[in-house]
Amino acid sequence: MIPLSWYLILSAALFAIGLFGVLSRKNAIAILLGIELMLNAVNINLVSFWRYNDPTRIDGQVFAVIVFAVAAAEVAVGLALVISVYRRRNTVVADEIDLMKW
Amino acid sequence: MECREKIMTAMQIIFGITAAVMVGSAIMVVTTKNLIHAALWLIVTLFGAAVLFATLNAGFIAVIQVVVYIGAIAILFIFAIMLTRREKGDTGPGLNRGWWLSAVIAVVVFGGLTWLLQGWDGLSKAAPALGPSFDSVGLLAETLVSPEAFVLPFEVASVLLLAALVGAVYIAFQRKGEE
Amino acid sequence: MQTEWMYIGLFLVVGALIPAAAIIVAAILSPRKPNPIKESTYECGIETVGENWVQFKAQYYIFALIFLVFDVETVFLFPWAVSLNQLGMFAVVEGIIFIGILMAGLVYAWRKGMLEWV
Amino acid sequence: MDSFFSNPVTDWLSGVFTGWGMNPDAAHVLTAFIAILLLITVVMVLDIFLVWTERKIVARFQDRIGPNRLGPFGLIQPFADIIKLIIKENIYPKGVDKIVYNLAPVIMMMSVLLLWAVFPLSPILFGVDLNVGVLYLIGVGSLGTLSIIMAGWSSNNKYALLGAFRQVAVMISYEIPMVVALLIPTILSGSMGINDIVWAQDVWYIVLVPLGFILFLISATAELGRAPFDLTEAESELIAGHHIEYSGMKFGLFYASELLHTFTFGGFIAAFFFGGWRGPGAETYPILGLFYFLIKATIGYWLFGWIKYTLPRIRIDKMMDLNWKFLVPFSFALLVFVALTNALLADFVGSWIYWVGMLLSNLLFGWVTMEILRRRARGEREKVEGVQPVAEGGH
Repeated sequence: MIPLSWYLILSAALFAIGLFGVLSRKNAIAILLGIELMLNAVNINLVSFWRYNDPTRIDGQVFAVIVFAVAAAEVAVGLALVISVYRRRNTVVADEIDLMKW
Repeated sequence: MECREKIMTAMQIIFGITAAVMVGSAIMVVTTKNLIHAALWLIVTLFGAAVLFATLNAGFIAVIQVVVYIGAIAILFIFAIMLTRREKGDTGPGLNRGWWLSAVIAVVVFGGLTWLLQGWDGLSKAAPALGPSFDSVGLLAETLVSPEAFVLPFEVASVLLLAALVGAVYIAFQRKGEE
Repeated sequence: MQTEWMYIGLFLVVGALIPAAAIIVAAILSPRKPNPIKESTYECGIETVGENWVQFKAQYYIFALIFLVFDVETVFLFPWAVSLNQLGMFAVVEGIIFIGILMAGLVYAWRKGMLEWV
Repeated sequence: MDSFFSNPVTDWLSGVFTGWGMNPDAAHVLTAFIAILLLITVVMVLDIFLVWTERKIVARFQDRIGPNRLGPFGLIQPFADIIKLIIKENIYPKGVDKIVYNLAPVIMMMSVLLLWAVFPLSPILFGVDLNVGVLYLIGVGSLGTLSIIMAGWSSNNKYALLGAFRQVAVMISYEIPMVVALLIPTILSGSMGINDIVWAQDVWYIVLVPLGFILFLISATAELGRAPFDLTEAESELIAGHHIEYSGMKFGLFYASELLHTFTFGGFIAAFFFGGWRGPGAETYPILGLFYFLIKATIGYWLFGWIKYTLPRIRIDKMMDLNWKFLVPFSFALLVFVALTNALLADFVGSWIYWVGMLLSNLLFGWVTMEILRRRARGEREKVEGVQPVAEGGH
């Protein structure tokens, strides 16, 4: 059997890679790609905890389903914002979108 | 009994391959310059996650992963990339100046998480065996809809989706006379 | 359960290998004599003008977005449909509320004229 | 229940492999591998004959004879086509993204072949009895969508990209009514497994929910990208859509996968609405079930062909209007209605009252919808006619 730790370490690795993407990418859409990786790491954790604790209690899977809904909502709104900004300022580089900075 | 253990080894091999592919493609997602390629690598990672869900006996989640992430979210990403690009390929570096700092932070986070996990005694626990009649889909269905369990999150999810739909459509919609 | 998914995985591998083999066999057997005219992008016989990268309109994104929301909704509706027979009328009412809330989103988009393709 | 992967034959075969000193698990995997290879080979051969059938059908619809030179009734023609496709030059147009460009047709074909993993051929002959079979169908379909985007983007051609995007926009839009149409058999049978749905059909679902069948037929046609929804084949505007730059075997794969996809969907129509392999004596003699199923699947396939060669192509904005302003609201209303009637008639499940009640309520729903549409059409016609005298004055 695969030990629980394998799943957890893999998901930690995915989370870290996603975090790196969020912090270091210039393009706003690429940042959202990184966030997707992080959300997936969360889902892997949820489902593996469900499987390794008490499979008759399905809560872990329900949480994962809710995470799907949240991820979809996040992507929809996030990308809509990027497109809207692109239309007004003609850029998707996060550093240049500094209207709210001051 | 011996036969059972061999299946487990097969599972471990599958897990190993999937994990390697996932980590590799995830690194490609955050480093590739070409955004379409990044999105395609993300799809590979997401597919790997679907495989992992299948190894965890969560067939429903695995299929949903493909339907929602690959079938809808990835396509939305590709559409958005197409909408915000005027020439093929990215110009200039894809990473910002402080990328090495982000790399250090990511490594620290990964190290910290593994270090935390190491001290936890639930880690080596074996997964409980599932009976042949165990039906996680039916169980999930009943739990999600039944009045004693998750009926409120079920309805709240629809409100969340409604809010996302209205908000995103309002933001992205190009009103007449604009540009 | 796991063995079923293993079969699916095996199916996926074989199903990818056979078309790939077809392409590889064709690539080995076929001649290859490239020249610039042959390799130019096809555009009804005229020379390609401008970038190959065209700007798309936001309408594609709007439809993909509405699709995404409804696609996620199916995640919830399939368990609902499966458990409908056991839970009876309560679940039906629940589903009606769920679908009703989402239909409000569609009606909003419709009224705002966002469902027009042109 | 047996499946395609573990039945007496495969058990015997893996027994033979074990007898040769192979470890039992490896023998099992090898047997499954052989079974899959066999199934896919049969499917591919079927696909070759579908090319012939398609050409014959279109010829008959257009008052021609179709292939008739090579062999009896031109039956050898598709093999000649294959040889031609194999030895055609392997062209990479300028600026293509080679890996993605080659991967797209493979994923396309794979997405169609994967559907056969859950195909319920007969009571004892099916692929994997997944308990999420219906969702699996949708998930695999989304891989097809992905391959279209990949093909269009990697070709480095404006028209390919535009065609691919239009096609994808249409496919994802029509996926919603299709999903809802699939939810209806799920509600009636209480399961997402395709085999369970077939077993639950004591009365064919086309009798219980004819509107669901029509909904599935329309949305599946769009999902398959066939006329009247074959935007990408609008030669005058988009040339050939996502596969403009493809030639030789790669184009052949796109073409073959379209035909096979159509036949597969004919089979799923049979499984969801025509009772699958069910028929007199099918449960005792499974081979009879296979026979029934293939007949029903062929009828489904022919139905798609009939639609394709009869109706003219619809413009994309009309298509989007049809989907978002009619099919989506209609499908959700139908879903709610079916769920409601099903719950109201729950006490009579299995008796004729349930069947007649479902059928009558469905017909009532269809009638009300038609009436609303007729009223609206009449209103719009009056609006147009009110303006007409001005136009006529010009003559």
